[in-house]
Amino acid sequence: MKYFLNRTAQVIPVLLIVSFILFFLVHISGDPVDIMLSENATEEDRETLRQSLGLDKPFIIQYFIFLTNMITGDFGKSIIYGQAALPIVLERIPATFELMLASIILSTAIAIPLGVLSAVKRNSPIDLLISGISILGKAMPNFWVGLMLILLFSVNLKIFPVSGTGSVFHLVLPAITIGSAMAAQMTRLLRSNMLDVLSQDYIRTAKSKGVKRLSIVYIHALRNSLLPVITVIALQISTLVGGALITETIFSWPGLGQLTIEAINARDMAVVQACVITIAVFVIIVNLIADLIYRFVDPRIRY
Amino acid sequence: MEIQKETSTAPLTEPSKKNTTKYSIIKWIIPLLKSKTGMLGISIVAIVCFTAVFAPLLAPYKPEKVDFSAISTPPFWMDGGSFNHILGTDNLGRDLLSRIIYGAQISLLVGISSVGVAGVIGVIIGLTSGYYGGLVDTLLMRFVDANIAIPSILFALVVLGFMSPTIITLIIVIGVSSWIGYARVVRSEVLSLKEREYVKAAKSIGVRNGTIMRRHLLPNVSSSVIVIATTSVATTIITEASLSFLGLGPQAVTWGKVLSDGRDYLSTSWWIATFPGIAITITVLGIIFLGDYLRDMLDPRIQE
Amino acid sequence: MVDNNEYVLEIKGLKKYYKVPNSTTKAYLKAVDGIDLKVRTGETLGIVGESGCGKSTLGNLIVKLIEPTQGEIISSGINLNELKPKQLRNKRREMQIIFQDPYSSLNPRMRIFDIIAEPLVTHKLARGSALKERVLQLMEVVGLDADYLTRYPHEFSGGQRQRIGIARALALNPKVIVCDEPVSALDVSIQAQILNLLIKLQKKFDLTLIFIAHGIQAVNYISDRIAVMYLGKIVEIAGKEQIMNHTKHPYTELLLSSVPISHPKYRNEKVKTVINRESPSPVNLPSGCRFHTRCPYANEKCKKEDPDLVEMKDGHFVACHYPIIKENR
Amino acid sequence: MDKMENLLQVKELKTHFMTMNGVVPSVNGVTFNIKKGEKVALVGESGSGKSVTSLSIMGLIEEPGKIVNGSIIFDERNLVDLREKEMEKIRGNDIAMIFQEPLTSLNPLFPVGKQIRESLLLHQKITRKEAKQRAIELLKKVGIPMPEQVYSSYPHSLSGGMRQRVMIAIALSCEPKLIIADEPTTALDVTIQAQILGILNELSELENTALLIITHDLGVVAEIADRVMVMYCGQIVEEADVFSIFDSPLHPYTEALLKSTPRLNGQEKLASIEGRVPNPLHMPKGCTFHTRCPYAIEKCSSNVPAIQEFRPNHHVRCWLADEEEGGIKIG
Repeated sequence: MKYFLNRTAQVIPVLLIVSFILFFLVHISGDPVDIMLSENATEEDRETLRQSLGLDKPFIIQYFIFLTNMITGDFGKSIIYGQAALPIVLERIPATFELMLASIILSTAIAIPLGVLSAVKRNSPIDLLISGISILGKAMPNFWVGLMLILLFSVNLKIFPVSGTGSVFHLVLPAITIGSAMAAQMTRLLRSNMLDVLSQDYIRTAKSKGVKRLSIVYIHALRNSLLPVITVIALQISTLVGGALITETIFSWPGLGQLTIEAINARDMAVVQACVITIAVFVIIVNLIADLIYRFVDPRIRY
Repeated sequence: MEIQKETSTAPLTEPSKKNTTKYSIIKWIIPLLKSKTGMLGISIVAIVCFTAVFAPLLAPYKPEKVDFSAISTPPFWMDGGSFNHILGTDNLGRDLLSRIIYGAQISLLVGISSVGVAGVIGVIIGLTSGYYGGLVDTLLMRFVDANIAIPSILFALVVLGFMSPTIITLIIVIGVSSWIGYARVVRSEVLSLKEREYVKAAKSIGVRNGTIMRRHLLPNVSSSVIVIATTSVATTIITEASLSFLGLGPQAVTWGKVLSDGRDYLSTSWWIATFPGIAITITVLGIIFLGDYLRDMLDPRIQE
Repeated sequence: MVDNNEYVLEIKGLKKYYKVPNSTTKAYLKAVDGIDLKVRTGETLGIVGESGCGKSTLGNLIVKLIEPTQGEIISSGINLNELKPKQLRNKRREMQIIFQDPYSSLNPRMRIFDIIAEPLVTHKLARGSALKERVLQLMEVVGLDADYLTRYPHEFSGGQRQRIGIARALALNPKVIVCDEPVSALDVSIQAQILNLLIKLQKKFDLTLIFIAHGIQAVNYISDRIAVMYLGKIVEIAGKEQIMNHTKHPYTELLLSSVPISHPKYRNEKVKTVINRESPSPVNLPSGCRFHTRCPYANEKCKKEDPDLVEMKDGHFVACHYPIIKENR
Repeated sequence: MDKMENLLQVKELKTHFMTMNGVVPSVNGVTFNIKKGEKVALVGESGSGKSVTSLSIMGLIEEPGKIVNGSIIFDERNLVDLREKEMEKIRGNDIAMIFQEPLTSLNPLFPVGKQIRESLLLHQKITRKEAKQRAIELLKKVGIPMPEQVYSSYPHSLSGGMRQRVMIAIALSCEPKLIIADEPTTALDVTIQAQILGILNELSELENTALLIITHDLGVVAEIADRVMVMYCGQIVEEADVFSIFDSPLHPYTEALLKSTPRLNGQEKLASIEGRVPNPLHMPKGCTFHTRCPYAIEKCSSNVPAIQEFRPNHHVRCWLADEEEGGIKIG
């Protein structure tokens, strides 16, 4: 519990850095007044708006204003939607969360058996095949996989819908798109961990006790080789969210990613800021959870 | 008592009388010839580099050349296809093969340069933070956490969304968003290397810190840096393609751009989106194979 | 009383505490916990103790690889704590260290020549052909073939690597060499080679050796005086003969009786002082005498008062309330 | 001694490793017997093949290693020919093993109790509850205080000595006929080493278990062994009872080993063996030790000596022992 509080406290400086970077980016990216006002606005109009936005104040003061606003959840008004930005963003979370969960479950379900099989049958044709597929999975760009899946399953075979949401069928293609790269990475990682664990002394001990081969793999080795995978999944969440940005756009999935891209294209500052912070918080929370799971599973860290 | 591990400390060969440098070149080439994936990787990378450099000579058309008489021509093996446009044309009748050949230029340029930017920043910061610790180190670690919290593609999107996306900004943005990876790895290697006894020995001799970093640490982290750099060229190519695909890439012919052109014609002209993707996949595959091979070769555990 | 010529090194109240990572309370690992020691010029001082007793930390403190938490090291009348970085760099020439692991003690990317020449180059003592000559001379002294000059470390065996490490340490003509477990990673037959080499070099160059090891047999073979360490402190220090034949501290006695016998004929003669307790952690030191948890003679006083290291007989110091008084074991 | 008493007979065992650079003959023709309840030490330096010998007996040789020749007769069965399934029944049940590094040899994610119970449940028809009871008894037997508590602790929370006791408890669990201990005390402190050796000695005598102890430390040999085999470069070069080995070694290598080990009771200069163990890929012709042997004669560099009984129950592999009367004069 003490650890949990400690760990949560560490999140604060991270969020500070994130918010600072974000603020800095917005600050150097140009005068927001130019975007908000039409081209034929007078200099006077601009000045009034600038003052009302606090843009005439020094940089660091502006940052603190930004920060206090952010903490209270006030990111300003969205240009596209004409209402407060944060609720718009929060509304999109469930869809993205659903997609992420589906792809994590999918990739884990693929990666664990394949990774184990690959390691146990090391250097066999099966191993080569699995390794080949997983390298391919890593090499294909996410968005292209998405397009090819649409081409194959929606355009040609007409099994799954091209885009949108509503049913499990809508979920399949985007989940595969995001999950494939992760499954590939996990398979590779699990294979190498497993090989490493299988050469450990305690596996030799288990063998010298007369434990059967299958039990060695599933009882002694699997748990130990999954441990580092947890950390990697946590680190990969960030990449996964990155993948969701594009995938959601391709499949018109009404999640955070689609909103972010939309907002960036429309230069809707308030929404962009809210999106970035929300994503950051989301990733941090997932990492925190992974960290706790890790501590729970590994007795060496648990005191 | 001595700690013995019989298998690992098998007696070493008597030092051979051969010239060491000559010996090490052979030591590099023979496993390369033996490693099939290594050979494949090097060949693919070599071909892509060659294509990029000699694009004007290799491409049958200029990439921007619009030909309204040949709009959406399919590849040559399909009905209506011809050898004039081997891989077909896009919705404006531009030759797909030529566009892919020219696309290799930007992809490689962006990939290699941004890796260079990231590598230099990352290695310098990683070295100092790992070696000295203290404030730099604490700051770096917080930056690492922040970096994990913001997906690098999101970072790039936000920056490019508010700036005019040119090739230079693209290189800088990707470089800046990925230096932390190098810094993190170099830092953790330095943390363990500086406890090595040869670094302690250098300290006890009175070697200056700067020299220790240059002479004892840098050469020993170089192999990991080379390996990460290789694989990040692959990631960068994908990132660049993603950005171009989302319309935030530079105004130039890139693989991502060509691919996104085909997105709206998926149901009618599938080849426009398919071939650039294959080009990216093959290039990235080649780089991954090369990276794996380099990792195996440079792994100090294998070398020792 | 202190004669500068007699003692090459004086250590006063030396402490090194490490903060225990991840602990919410402020726990410290007391690696070295108050050591006073005088090292005589030209002697070989053995320091013996089990893992975690702080003997290696002490070695690293002596050559200033780490900063002490408290205490002073005075080398030839100069307090190392008061030196400026530049002066310290010069002072380092007088004190060198040889490490345990011959595999990690040589930079894998440097040739043997560059490794042995590094100290000379750093202090600008030689260059060009003079440098090469000096390196070759050092290699000859430690018994390495001149052919090996341009080889890389991975081409050598453990014993040869240890010789390279010794050559590097000798390059600056140091007064003191700290040998931190120099033979524990080597095979028995190679251990003897290195021990004999160290003895030869000590005589040839009038070196002062501080020989740190966990094996009391090797320490006994090479040392003139022996200091026994237990959980960060010296519990007994005396001449070799005194330690071996007139053991005063119960821990030394335990250590000696634990050494495997040298011939099966001693099987029944051996006095077994097997104590089924293990050494406490240096984070949670016991109160009073730190050995009382394992001491067969401990009583209430031992649990409360920490004994000082006092001189019992000329040059025989013991930290024990009830030292063993037994002539001729 | 009656031949029927033999528990283990290893004959002409050859275990080779097919590496990228060539074949490494780690064990190259090893023959020995172990009788019931006997304590035998296998001594050698790193690379001598002593650990590979023990792993061969256990059937734990992994790729790229392979037993290429010889037989291992245990209880009238040739272990080399047994299938993996049958071998699994012997491992831990009839032959148990203790390793050098107790920390890495225990699974970090399981409580030690579970690891002791595992082999009991595998080889004996008992319930989980009985197995737990038995495991706690075993922990008590190897001298662990508060066995109930230790039963549910994880390996990392125990000290090195305690972990090795747990390893011994695992080995003893099914009352094996033979325990192979591979450098069981090397990773431990001296004071703990004495405790562990004491327990090992006491318990093997109590249960009348044969013990094959693999070590580089002649001190351990002196403490515990009845009979000693000295290994060099994959072959046994000398074999005799422990007193003969220490009093009148016949092989120059054994002699040199004894002389190069520092002892407590004052000793003149340590003799060191010059040179180093030859590269297993390029073994010298003739006797493998001739490159380092101070007594080597011409014949040693060309012809391989056979192992032969020089005195009753004292075998040696050396040309000098063969040619000169009384073997080599030991100083």
